[in-house]
Amino acid sequence: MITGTDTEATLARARRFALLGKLAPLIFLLGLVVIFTSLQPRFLLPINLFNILRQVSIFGIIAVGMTFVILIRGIDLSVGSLVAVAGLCAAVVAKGGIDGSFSSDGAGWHWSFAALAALTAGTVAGLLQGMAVAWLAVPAFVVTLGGLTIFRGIALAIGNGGNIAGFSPEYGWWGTGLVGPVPVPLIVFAVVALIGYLVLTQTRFGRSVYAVGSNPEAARLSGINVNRVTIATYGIIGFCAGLSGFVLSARLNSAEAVAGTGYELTVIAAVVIGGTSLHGGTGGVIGTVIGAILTGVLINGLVLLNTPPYTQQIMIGLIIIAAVAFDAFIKRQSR
Amino acid sequence: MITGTDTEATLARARRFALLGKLAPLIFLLGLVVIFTSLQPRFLLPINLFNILRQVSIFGIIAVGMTFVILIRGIDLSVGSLVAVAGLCAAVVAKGGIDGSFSSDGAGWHWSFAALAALTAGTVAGLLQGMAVAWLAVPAFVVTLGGLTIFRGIALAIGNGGNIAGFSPEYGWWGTGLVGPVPVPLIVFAVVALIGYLVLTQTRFGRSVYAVGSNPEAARLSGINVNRVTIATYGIIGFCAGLSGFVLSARLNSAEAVAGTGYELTVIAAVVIGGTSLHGGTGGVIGTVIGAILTGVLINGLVLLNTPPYTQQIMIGLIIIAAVAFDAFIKRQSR
Amino acid sequence: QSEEEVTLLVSPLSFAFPHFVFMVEQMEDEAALIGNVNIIVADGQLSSPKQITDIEAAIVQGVDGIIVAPTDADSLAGAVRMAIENGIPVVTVDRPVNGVPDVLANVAADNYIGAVAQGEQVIADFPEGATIVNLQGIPGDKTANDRNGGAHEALDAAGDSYIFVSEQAANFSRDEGLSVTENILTGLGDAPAVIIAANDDMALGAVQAVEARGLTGQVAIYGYDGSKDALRAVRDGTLAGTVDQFPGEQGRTAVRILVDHIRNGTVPESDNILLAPIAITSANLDMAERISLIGE
Amino acid sequence: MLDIKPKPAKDPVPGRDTSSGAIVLEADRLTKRFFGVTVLDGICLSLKKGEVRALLGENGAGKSTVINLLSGVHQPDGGSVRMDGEQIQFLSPLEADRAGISVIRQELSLFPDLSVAEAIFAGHLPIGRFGLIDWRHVHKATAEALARLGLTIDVRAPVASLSVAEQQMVEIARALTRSSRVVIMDEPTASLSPKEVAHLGEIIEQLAAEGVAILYVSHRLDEVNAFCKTFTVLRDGTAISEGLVSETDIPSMIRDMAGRHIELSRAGADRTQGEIVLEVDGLASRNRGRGSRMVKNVSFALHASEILGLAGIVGAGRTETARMIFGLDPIGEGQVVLDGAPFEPASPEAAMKAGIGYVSEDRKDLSILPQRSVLENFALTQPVPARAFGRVDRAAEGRMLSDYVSQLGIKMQNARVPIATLSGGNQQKVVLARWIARQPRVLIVDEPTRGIDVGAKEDVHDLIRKIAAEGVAVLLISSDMPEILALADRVVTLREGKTTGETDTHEATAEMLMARMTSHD
Ligand SMILES: Nc1ncnc2c1ncn2[C@@H]1O[C@H](COP(=O)(O)OP(=O)(O)OP(=O)(O)O)[C@@H](O)[C@H]1O
Ligand SMILES: Nc1ncnc2c1ncn2[C@@H]1O[C@H](COP(=O)(O)OP(=O)(O)OP(=O)(O)O)[C@@H](O)[C@H]1O
Ligand SMILES: [Mg+2]
Ligand SMILES: [Mg+2]
Repeated sequence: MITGTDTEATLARARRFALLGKLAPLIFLLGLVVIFTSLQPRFLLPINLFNILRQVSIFGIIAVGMTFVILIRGIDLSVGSLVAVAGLCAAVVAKGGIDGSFSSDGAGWHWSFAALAALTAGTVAGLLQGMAVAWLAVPAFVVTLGGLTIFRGIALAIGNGGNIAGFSPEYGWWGTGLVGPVPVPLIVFAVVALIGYLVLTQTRFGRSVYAVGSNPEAARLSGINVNRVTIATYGIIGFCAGLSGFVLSARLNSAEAVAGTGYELTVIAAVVIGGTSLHGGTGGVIGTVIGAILTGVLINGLVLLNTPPYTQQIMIGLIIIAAVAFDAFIKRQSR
Repeated sequence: MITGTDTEATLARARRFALLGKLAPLIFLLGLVVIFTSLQPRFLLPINLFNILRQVSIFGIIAVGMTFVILIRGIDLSVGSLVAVAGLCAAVVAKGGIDGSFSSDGAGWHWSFAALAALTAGTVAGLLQGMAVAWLAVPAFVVTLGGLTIFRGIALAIGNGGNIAGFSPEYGWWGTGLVGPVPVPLIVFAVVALIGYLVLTQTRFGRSVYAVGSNPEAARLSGINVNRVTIATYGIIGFCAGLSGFVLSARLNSAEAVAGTGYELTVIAAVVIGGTSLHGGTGGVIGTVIGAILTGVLINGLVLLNTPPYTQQIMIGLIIIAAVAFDAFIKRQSR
Repeated sequence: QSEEEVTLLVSPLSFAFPHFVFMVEQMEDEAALIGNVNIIVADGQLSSPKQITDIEAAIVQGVDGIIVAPTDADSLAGAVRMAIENGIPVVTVDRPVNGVPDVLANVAADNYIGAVAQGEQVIADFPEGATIVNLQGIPGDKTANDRNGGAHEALDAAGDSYIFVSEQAANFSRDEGLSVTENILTGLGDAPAVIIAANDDMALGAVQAVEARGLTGQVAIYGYDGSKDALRAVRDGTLAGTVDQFPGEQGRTAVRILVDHIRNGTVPESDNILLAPIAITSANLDMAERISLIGE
Repeated sequence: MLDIKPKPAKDPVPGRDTSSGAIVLEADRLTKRFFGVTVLDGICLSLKKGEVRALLGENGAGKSTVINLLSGVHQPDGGSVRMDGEQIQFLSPLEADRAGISVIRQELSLFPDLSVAEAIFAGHLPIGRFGLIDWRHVHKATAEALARLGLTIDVRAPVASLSVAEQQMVEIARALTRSSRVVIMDEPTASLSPKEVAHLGEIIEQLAAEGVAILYVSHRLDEVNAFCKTFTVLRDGTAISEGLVSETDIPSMIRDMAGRHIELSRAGADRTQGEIVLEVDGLASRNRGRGSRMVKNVSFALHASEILGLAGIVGAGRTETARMIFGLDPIGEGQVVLDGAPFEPASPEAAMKAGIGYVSEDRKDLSILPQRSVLENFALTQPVPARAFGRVDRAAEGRMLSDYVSQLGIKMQNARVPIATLSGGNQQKVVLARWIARQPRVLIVDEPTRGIDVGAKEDVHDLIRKIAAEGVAVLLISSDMPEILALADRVVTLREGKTTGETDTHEATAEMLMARMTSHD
């Protein structure tokens, strides 16, 4: 309660502190950039920065969706497998069938149909998982752990274990094209992040996401349809995974059944590093973008510094823990 | 409240329902056994049952520890990597050094020192992670995700990407020996499960585990040292992972750097299938044992039925979701 | 002969397979032999995007040459092309990348051909036909697919008397090789005559399962890779055979070609140097690359 | 203290409300069972336009359950709900909400991470241009609603930073912004002090005048007398009586609720005050990031065998003072002296070792382990020593618990059921018992009878007097003025984090204390 003795100054100070709490991931990111640059000046070359951002885009797109899911206290472990399924669906459409079984002279469809197939596959799979979470009352961890296995199995079945490669240049543009100096995947990521940000902060649905994550029972009692919000949220991450699968297949010029393996953990790490709480209710897309970039910078920087492979794994683990510990520390101080 | 109209009969009915809720995983398991047996009568051969139980033991030992961790609302994703580190530590001791760098004529140490090395490695790693969770206030998901990467890196570094193989028969006994018809790993699992059960249900520490998981703030206000309980719990799962790593290396007669990959998800699935809630505070070791066996039966049964690998993945995912959905359904009904 | 310093990026598809660990060790050894050659290694972690990331970073770093064992023949084309466009010569090992004709050379011992050799060894050992259990690698993994395909090609062509009674994935791990084999043996009732595995670890797991069932000597088990453990097992008779595709030689050749090109502009006579993988049994054990490492 | 005016009887037919309004909401023979146990048995209840009806009953009588049935949280096992004469079934709170019923729940159900404004508008955020949220309106309307309640909180502050009482006010404000036809309040004043209660009274009057039907649940019968026109009493899941408030009196309401006669405000037992045990001198909380410090200068001394009341309005800093003494929050300035030696506990564990106990005001979030059994909840403070190997002594715990069950009249099926299935008041009794059983030397009780019915309140008071007589020093924090006056030997008043006076209770009057709690000098 603000009593009479509180001046505007103390309030302003409180706000500044809260801001600092939000900035923690950014500060950590900048620190990392400074260290890497001082050890290897080439790190800051524009080509390297664009490399990093292009690499980040693929899982960054999913991380935006994961932000929604984690905000409602959910989790999605199936995204990696979904990336593979979506990529293969797109590939099948683009090639007019599974390689070999159809004519291989490229009697396929336009890339837009391929993209649509990927997005549909992702969204439908996401919605199905959302329904299982909402209606069967199975914890999201279990549903999407099942999904991880199921969708990988489906991806393997579609591609018969292999990959489908060789798309039209227009298709490939989505993964390798440039607009000016800016890679196309980065633009896709930026658009997805912007939409995600607006939805979360400015719409009723977005605020319901926060309410459900903050206190699901209270949300129910306030007349929020918790099940619908839950299902929609998993639909969103499914859509994002589908989009990411399409862009990845375009970038690789190949849709692999093993694509996206392990993405779930990278993506969740990015979201959490960005300050979104696994307990739901706090966080947002801006943090996630920073978290995703931080993850990308880390991987790129360690390679540039010639860190031996095993050491790299150890360092990545330690730095991720340090990033989140730093965030937690700053937040505690600024409370 | 008991009003005059309630008879002893309705009360008894209520109790029966509550019991049914506890039995749901067991019922599901029995259903699965019946189906597999009807499709492939060899399923029920004693040798097959012992096969299943021997296979289950390795990750079942960890699942007991995971029960503690999940009961306090934690999670441990690092167990798979810890299994590898522990196995390699044991192997290094048993061989008296890393293969090649030391004399290969077996100037190693007694198996008991090897076992001690594995247990120590696991426990220390677990305690360290517990401290990060408790003191740095980093979410367990992040700490152990970091651990997953860090410990795998360490395992690869110890084994230089490969394995260390060939132990004494006494060492090997822990993985392949029999006491009567009963495999030794199964006995180890049974002992671990029994101790886990007694600790959770009969001791003050066990009660604290439930209290911390049910409401950490209330536990703290009642004088429970929440940090200490947290750290101890991660120490316990580390110990279990170390033990499992030792037994696995004995069973394979080889400690591999890639051992235990993906165990974390199998183990968590077993615990959750067994009815322990990811929100902490409810569940226990009996359920976990059933959940672990269910997982083992599933994998074994599908192989016995000669299900194609891709289909197998899809089926495993679906059945795990179904098992937890069944549990949730029964629990809702019995309310 | 110029002695300018040369830095190479080596990017194997995974550092968790002894096959590639050995290959890289041999490369480092060769580099030391040549002199003034630095080798940087990056772990592909079985992921195409990760490997692309590593190659892109190496381009930024300005390495002199790249040796890559691609996770996938199609996916890495873009990154390899980019390297070449930036004037960095690339040699592929283990398998080629598709659609980039400017690659300096491909030094490989084809997994598919190696698996054909594995299958043919089975046919040679069991001319009357056999019941076969097939332990596959990680589903969807390129190596696993090739090895599975090659074995099938040889054995399927050999007639109806070669019957695959069970095919299961055991993910290249000894742990799963053991437990999956246990399960299969129970399910089959009659023990199979042959177990083929897509790597040595799974084969060694199968050996243990067979031993535990008291079937030692009744089931012939074939691995793949020619690892130290496998060669010992072949020597001891517990393993019927394995396949050597000479990772060390591949690695050494790749380093030689690349360094030669960077220092002297030499272009190799052929841009596709294929080593023929061979099946190793107790009869030709001395032909295995790692035979000197197994001791007595 | 409330100004309670007796209402003129204007209704000739006893027990029937004949005010002109039409019946808005009606419960017809509602029956509800949990685990096969009948909790409600054929309850009938009606609410007319502009009517304010009190729903009374002991803890566990079924009041909250009636509300849950009327608002779609639970489905009845028998009977029906009618709205405007038409039978209606609310399958979810959403449907009830749409039909114009808003509920202030007994247990706080707010959104800790959201801002005050958002928490108030959750689920009903107004949409402006482009389908985006109209934040200006949200903040303005929130400020207005809070002002109506006499509250000045930063509408952008996160709910988690508010005290329990402030959160309670936010809950009330939430119901007010809805312009509902029916407002149901389940113990809205349980943690409010007289000032806020008076505000609420005005608002209820206003709403009723606007034609809103109100169902009001409270254990504070003076409020019922002041705010309500009609009443219904529940006992053991059945409606035992109903009628006009003006035609009954508090003792007979109590008799209906309890089914027996209860003597109120028995005189305090004779105690001889002992040595000073705990002394607080110039205590101030640490200045943290947001806002200014809440406790600025608090001093008092607490003797053995004494009950010291700590009075103050919402946000005065009583809870924070207790938290510092108990090692939950760091001490900023000043000191706590225990047995003559400076004392700064690092944790509740340390405070407990020194013989201090603390019953929190926040039952749901800080006291109970919801899924665990009553026995485990009771034994949480480890009142019984462990046996060898740290084994718990369940038998001894069970015996100890059953003593308190009979002393405090705790209603439950057995000690193995999860505590969350007990009614709010009974949960509170278990929590109290947990601390008393530890036999601390200093016991801080923060709103100890929050949500406890009249009869049980007397039992709790007796128990507190009894332990004080046994030598325990009790620090009583309560917003319930009659409780302080009835129980405490001395009263210390706080305002805005500062001690503003100290008096013997014999010499204190409610007016005088209120003045010290509120006036700016
Ligand atoms: N979800 C539930 N499961 C089982 N029993 C329940 C549940 N909710 C309420 N009960 C039981 O129903 C009875 C009535 O509880 P209710 O909460 O309606 O009482 P109340 O009159 O509101 O009491 P109080 O004044 O303490 O709030 C109690 O005996 C309680 O134990
Ligand atoms: N964690 C916190 N962060 C910021 N402010 C807080 C926090 N906890 C409490 N406050 C503020 O401290 C003030 C004092 O709260 P406290 O709970 O001590 O008051 P109280 O006298 O016990 O009154 P109440 O009846 O509200 O419990 C309140 O204005 C509250 O907003
Ligand atoms: Mg109630
Ligand atoms: Mg208070």
